[in-house]
Amino acid sequence: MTEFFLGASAFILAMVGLGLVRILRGPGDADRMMAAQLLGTGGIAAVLLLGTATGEGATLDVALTLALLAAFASYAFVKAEDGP
Amino acid sequence: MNVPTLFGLCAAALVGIGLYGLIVDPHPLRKILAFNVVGSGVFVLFGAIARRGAAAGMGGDPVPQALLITGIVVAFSATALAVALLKRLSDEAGSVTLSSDAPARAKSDAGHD
Amino acid sequence: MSLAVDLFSVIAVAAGAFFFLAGTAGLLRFPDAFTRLHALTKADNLGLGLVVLGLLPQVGGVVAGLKLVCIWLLVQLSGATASQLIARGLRRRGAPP
Amino acid sequence: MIVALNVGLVALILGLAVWAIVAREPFAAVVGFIAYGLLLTLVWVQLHGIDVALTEAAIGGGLTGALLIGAATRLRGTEAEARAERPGPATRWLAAAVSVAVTLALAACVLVLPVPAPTLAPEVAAHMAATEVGNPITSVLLAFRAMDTLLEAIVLLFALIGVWSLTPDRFWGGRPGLRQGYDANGILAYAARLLPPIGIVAGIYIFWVGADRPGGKFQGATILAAMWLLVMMAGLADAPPIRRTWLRALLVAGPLAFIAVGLVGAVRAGAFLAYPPGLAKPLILAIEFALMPTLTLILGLMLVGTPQRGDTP
Repeated sequence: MTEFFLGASAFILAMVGLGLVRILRGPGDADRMMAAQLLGTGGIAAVLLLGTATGEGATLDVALTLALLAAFASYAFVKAEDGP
Repeated sequence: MNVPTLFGLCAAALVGIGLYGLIVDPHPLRKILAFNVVGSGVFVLFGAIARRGAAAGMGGDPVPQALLITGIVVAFSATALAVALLKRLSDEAGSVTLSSDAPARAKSDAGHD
Repeated sequence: MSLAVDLFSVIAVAAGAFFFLAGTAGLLRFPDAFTRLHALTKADNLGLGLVVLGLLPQVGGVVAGLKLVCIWLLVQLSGATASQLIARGLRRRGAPP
Repeated sequence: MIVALNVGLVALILGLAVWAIVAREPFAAVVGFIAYGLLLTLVWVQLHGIDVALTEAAIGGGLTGALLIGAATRLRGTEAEARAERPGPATRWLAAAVSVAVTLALAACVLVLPVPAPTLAPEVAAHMAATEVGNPITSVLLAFRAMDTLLEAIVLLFALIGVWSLTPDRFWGGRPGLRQGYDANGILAYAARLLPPIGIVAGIYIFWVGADRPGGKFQGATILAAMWLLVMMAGLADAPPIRRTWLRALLVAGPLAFIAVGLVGAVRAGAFLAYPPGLAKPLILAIEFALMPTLTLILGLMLVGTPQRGDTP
């Protein structure tokens, strides 16, 4: 089971890592923000899977922090784009 | 190769990448980014060394890990100060060049403040 | 019993991983920003949701389970608001919906 | 499996670091850097530094991203001018050579690190009981190396004073940042009403468990600061004018309480910041409680930036 969770974590990370090509290609800044947003969600999934695989309960708190602040960069982006 | 060595080598590469950007890129915001890449490289190196010191039932040596927390927070405050300086420079001079012989555009309205 | 639970976890996590694959494929292959945003939200909602569902029986303990659900709900909230804001921003700058 | 995961993680991180350096536009580089910060959180999980991972998740995933995106958007269009100042090929090659040399030297150091690795973990484990705190990191931060933490709090305060010192004279004492528009039915206002109650509970929770499990005041304060910023971004609340006495009092309260406890130690236990036997845990908790509001305010205000208007809203 541990191996499976680690594998799933690696797979999800590889997938959202592939999505980062959007940061490279753009074309718009919004597309780049989307790739970062996807990486955020994938990162949370990877942390959860890793934490369950290693049995380290405190990783849940790491995922909780990431989830709370997941959209923060997007909020700042929209706010900066549209002006005050 | 074990995990601390792998991340230690990754950290060495990060320091090199950041250092190159810090020297070569003239844009101040890019220099701030590059400086943060160097900083995170140093942090990862520190973390790898802390992980090697795992003992007494702890996942890593707690002393370097505690210093890392201090370091990350201080690095953030340095970045915030640098960004504030940069914004002020852009307001004041109308450009963000760090070059000393750059044309001093919009210097005249800088005096009001 | 434990085998059935493990099987459930494997299926749910694998399905979640599939949605991340789909989300990435959409983000890379879809032609414009709005359709890409659509693909992204699928990974946000279903991908993470299924992973959380699969992990629920594995974390051991009600508190940890509640935290997991809480994490999923938070990502739902932030994902939905962020995509809404990005889409509105795109429209305001004249991208065709 | 774990090897594939780690190698993939390292590849992604190195790729994003290169992208943050070579990308043409500052904004694209900044988004790459935000993704990079997120992945660093995974590195800390893999290196078994959960406390560090929490700090990175809160600072790297939240505050730094918002700070840099704001700066990149503001400085849009300055890239062409900077590009003209790009150094010639000779400097670039020299810089590359220096960077490669530094990398190789560090890599050599990593490969010849002493075995067995030197560690202070047994020392910490042996003396942790005296601090009555269950989390080794907290006992290092607030007992064995308390001086570092005190100085850190003071450095943060100085950085905030540095940000404020950039205020134009006519705005001195005014409100930091720009007035944010408020749209009662907007999505951002909706998020800013729904998220902070949850975030405040989570921030206090992470602060509270810090005594015995991963967590602590820095991580908790960062989350609280982020929630405060969200409320300000949505226009639901405005930043306080920096001339306010209560604000300034709260900003110095944490470090002053820390110094006061240190002086108590100097009198009662024979050394600055030494804790009298039996009083370690209450004193540590007192310092953490006093530092929490100070850190929240400093981290939040540092991000809002320099005052740009008078103190009328």
